[in-house]
Amino acid sequence: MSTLNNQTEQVKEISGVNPLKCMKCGKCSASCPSFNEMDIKPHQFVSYVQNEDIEALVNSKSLWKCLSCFACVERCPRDVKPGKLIDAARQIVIRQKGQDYLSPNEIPELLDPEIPQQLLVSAFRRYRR
Amino acid sequence: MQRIGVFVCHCGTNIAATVDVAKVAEMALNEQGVVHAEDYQYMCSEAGQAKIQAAIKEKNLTGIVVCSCSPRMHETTFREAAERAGLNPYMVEIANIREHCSWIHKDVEEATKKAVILMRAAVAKVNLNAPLKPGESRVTKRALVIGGGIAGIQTALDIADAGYKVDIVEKTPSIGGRMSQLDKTFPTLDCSACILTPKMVEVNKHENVTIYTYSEVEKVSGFVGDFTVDIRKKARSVDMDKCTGCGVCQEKCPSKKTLSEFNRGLNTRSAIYTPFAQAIPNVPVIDRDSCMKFQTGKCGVCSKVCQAGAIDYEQQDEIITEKYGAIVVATGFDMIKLDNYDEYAYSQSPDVITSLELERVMNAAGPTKGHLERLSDGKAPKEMVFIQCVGSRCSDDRGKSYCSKICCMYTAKHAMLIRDKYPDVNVTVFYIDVRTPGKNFDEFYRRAVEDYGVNYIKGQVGKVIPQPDGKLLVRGVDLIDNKQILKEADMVVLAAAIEPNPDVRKIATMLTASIDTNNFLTEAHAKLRPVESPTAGIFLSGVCQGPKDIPETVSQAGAAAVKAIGLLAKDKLMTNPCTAHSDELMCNGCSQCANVCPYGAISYEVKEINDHGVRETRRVAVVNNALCQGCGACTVTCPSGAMDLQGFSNRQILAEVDAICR
Amino acid sequence: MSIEANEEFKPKIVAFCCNWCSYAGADLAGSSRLAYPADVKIIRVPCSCRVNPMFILRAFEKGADGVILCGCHPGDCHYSTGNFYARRRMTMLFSMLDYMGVENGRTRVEWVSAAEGVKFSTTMNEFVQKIHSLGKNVRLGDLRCRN
Amino acid sequence: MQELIARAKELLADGTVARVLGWKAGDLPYNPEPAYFEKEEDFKDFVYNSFCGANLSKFMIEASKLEGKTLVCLKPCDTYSFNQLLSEHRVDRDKAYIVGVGCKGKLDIEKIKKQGIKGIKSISGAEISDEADTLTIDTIYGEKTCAFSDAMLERCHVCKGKEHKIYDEIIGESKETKDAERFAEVERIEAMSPEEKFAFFRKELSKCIRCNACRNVCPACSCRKCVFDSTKFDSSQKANVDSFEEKMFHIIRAFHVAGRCTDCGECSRVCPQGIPLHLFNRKFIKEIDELYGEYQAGETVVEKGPLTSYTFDDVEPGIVAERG
Repeated sequence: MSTLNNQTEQVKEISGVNPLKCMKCGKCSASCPSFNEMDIKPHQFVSYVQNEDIEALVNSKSLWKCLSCFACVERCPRDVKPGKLIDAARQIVIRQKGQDYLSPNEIPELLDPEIPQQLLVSAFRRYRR
Repeated sequence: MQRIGVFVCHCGTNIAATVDVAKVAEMALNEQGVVHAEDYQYMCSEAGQAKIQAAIKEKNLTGIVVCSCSPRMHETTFREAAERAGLNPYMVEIANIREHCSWIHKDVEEATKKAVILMRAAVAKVNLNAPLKPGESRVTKRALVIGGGIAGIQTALDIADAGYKVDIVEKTPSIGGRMSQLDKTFPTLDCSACILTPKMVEVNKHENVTIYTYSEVEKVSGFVGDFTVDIRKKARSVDMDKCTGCGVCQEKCPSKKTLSEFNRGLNTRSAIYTPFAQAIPNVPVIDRDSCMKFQTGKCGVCSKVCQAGAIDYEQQDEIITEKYGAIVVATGFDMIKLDNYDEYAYSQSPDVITSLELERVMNAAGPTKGHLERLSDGKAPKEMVFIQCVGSRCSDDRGKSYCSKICCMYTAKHAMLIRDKYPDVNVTVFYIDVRTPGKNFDEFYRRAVEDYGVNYIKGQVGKVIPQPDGKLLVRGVDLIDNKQILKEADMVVLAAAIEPNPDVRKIATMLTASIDTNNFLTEAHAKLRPVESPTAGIFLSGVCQGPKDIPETVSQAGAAAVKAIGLLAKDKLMTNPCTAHSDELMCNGCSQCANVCPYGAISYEVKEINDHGVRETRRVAVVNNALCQGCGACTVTCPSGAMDLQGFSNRQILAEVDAICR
Repeated sequence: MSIEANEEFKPKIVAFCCNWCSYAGADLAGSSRLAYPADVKIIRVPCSCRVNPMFILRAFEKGADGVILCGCHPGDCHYSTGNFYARRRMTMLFSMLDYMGVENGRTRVEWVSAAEGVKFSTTMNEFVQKIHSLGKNVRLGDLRCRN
Repeated sequence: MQELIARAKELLADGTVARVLGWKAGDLPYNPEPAYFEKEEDFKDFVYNSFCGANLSKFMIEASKLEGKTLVCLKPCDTYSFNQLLSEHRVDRDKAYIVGVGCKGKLDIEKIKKQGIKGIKSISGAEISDEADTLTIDTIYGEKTCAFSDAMLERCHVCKGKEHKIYDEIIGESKETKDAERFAEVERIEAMSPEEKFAFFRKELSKCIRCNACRNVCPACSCRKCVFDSTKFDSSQKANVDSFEEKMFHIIRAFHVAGRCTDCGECSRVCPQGIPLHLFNRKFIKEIDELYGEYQAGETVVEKGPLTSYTFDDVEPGIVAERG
């Protein structure tokens, strides 16, 4: 299995999402509060995973613009949940950097008043296992 | 000792490509009782059947095994062929070596081995088969239609026109159903009432049709050709014979605060009411839950004003018991509840409405007398947004997994009608796909876009946010432009998914008709028997079987009627001879079998039994072969093994088990 | 898959399928070409409630390695209530087999509708795999040896 | 016992009943056997003591076919069986005059013998009227004693209660003798590994000689013709002929009485090989209680038992595998 493929599989596995279930309705993008900040829109995330282009996702701005508000997860009618895919792509980046864990000690200096509280909570949920 | 013939079908290459058919035939000759075996290209063909018949005659066969496709496909074919050659049709067994073997296995050796085992099991069974003779049962020449919407009306009319009696049972006070709530119909835009009302009148007048409105089916027993149904005619509190339908009672009724079901709760009605002006019968009912007379004992205005003296507060529910030969289910649909869709603000703003509510708003007899206006402040809207697929095509538990089928077309209709009547209103439709298969359907949709300037946006709405100024902020996405859209709308219309009438599960259980996970009734065959339930004598008409529009409903209603007529036209029916049979020498009379019989087919008789010369009077089970459908529940419950199922006897099944495990 | 790895063992598996749902589901699996191992042999019964626990015991006694019973989903029985009785009976039988130390993975009940060809096929694949993991059935054939 | 005899004679004399179904003394002091008494003089052999374990309900199937009423002596636990037979229309209530006889626990001679007490000549303390906690046994080797409860049948240790569930009149006092958990043994087996379970049952079942005593005594096994004697399942003939029957007899028998077995314990009492057959039935009772709600067969006359009824939300058979 190629690295590319491997990454796709990883995203699918981490997120538990089957991107083939997507019916391309766009409700995720319609729900997304960060839509305008994103270069790859939430609904496109799904097709990027379908097309196995994780590299582009990993290098996208969107990855870090997602607030993890989970509006898309909540509203997706097909159980595809782009928010989870984004989260999974982040996880891949973190893993590539060899940092599977985020330590609470690192938080204060990373803290930026612009960062929404929810992102922190979400990041913690993900990386503090 | 049986003389068995085994016939192995190639089914072209369907079987022969994976199973060594000649080998199967050759191996068959080693089996007990087998005196003839051959293979042929198409056993079900004329020539194939002729081979079977020739062998039966020449070799004096007493039983045959056909190794072919599923018995669900050709069991009847081969049984009939055997019967024409003078062999009892129940001496035929099928070994399914296509669906259960050649089609799912690739390895020829493995598939052949399995086919041989399946053949052996069938031979083992047929060795124990006994000729069975179907019984006869009579057919009651009367049909019951459950549901008085367009589907039920059409079915009833068609059956009645063919000369058979039909009863319609309708739960609400009037027939007419959903169609009576619609304003205009696609793709011709003719008014719904204009085409429906004449049919309602026709069915009401028809000498062969009896209509029970405000009534429900309470109990069903019996079987195809001979159902017995209890119908509960709920107390109307109005004497149907005396009432002239003048309407004064409704006018004078002081209790006018109940939400109108017909207008989808958008306005109110009196406690004594007919759902709508063209109701049939044009006789009101008293809704006892909201009537002051019934709730407090004080009032009685309707009785005072009724010139005809038709008001009867003492009226009781009435149970009508009637026999029917066929039952057609036409229970229709409702919109799903939108409680789980907070993001569309349906419960927060009166200006977010469903499409069916919009039908009432647009209808001249509706709550706004047909004026398009916001229900919150009565103002004329300038911006309207339609959201498609609300609750349809959902794989989560908030909505329905299926496409509701009618929404694309009615939304195009709504959009077109609004743009036509109010050209200054902007109409935007958020859609996922626009699905318009149907005669003149896509043309209709294109007209909405091209001639009427309806703005179709490929994308969904994520949230509708009611603003302090009463506007609705719609946040959607345009997937083509890849832009998020923020739009202020005055009204939002939701194309909510449709679902089968919630009562249908109860009805299906009474009818022992199968139902799928979405509560749609299951058809006997998805393609070839789409209007019949797998339960004999039960037919399906309209949306109870699956989402469909009016033309489709009407054609299915006609088809269901034809099937029912075909049944009613018969004087006698052959009954399934594979029924349970109790050996009275062994029966304990313990009643366990009757406890599990779903058809009440088992009764007990106290009779004299001669057990090899010993006479004894005792209680034994007796199976009514006309009622027994052959499920076999009793056979397993019976502790002594006195109860056995013909065609699927204990010994036959054990022989199959032994043959497979050999 | 372990099925290829273990070529020696060809389990005998009996599947009782009700005529209305599961047998039709098996037909659908067939017409959809959804493969499952040839070890599975189907016996058609009118309803899951026709299956006497004696049939299952007999299969084991005659050398079956696994027995599976498939019927309509509860509530969808063609005979309206048959599978409810089957469900209780099989629960009792399975619990007794478990109680007697016979591996409880050798028996299974699955509700498969006429539309669930995929489910039929995956169920059979899973079941065959399970039987492979349990190996040959010796216990039920050997419950009362007289030595 | 004298009161019982007196009353029985009275009912016979006034024609209320045509016969009395009770126990008569056997050839040993501890083996009374079921018997009919029709005439006054028959009663010289009548006995009712703590060795009268036999459940007379089943005899009422045949007695129901006889002319006139039969007086039947039923202990509290026997009345469950009678009710169950009534539910199944096997006995005729109108043909029975039920005398609920007192019971303070029934004795198992095997348990006495296991204590090394041999050569028994007579046993005192086993009379119903006795309040003795100890049995005094006169043997050819002299007098021996044994605690009453140590000699009780297994079923009496898990006594269902001293109440008669159906009767026309009650003669004598009853005592609840329960001093153990009904399902303790079943739970002990459940806790074993599959290998241990299998070894346990194989050992027990291997003792079976297919004498059919369990079947013949069981009030639930009252079929006119047993499936094991019928050709309909290819399971006829006696032991050894058909291996199917051989191996599966006890499982199938337990299944046949599941939901109908009142746990009267007669199967284990009569088994000459001492196989604890009640452990099969009690397993089913435990499962039914746990999965479908508490149910005691024979508590009352009912139409449907747990295996001839259902609820929509019943557990799936997979529960057995899931709970491991």
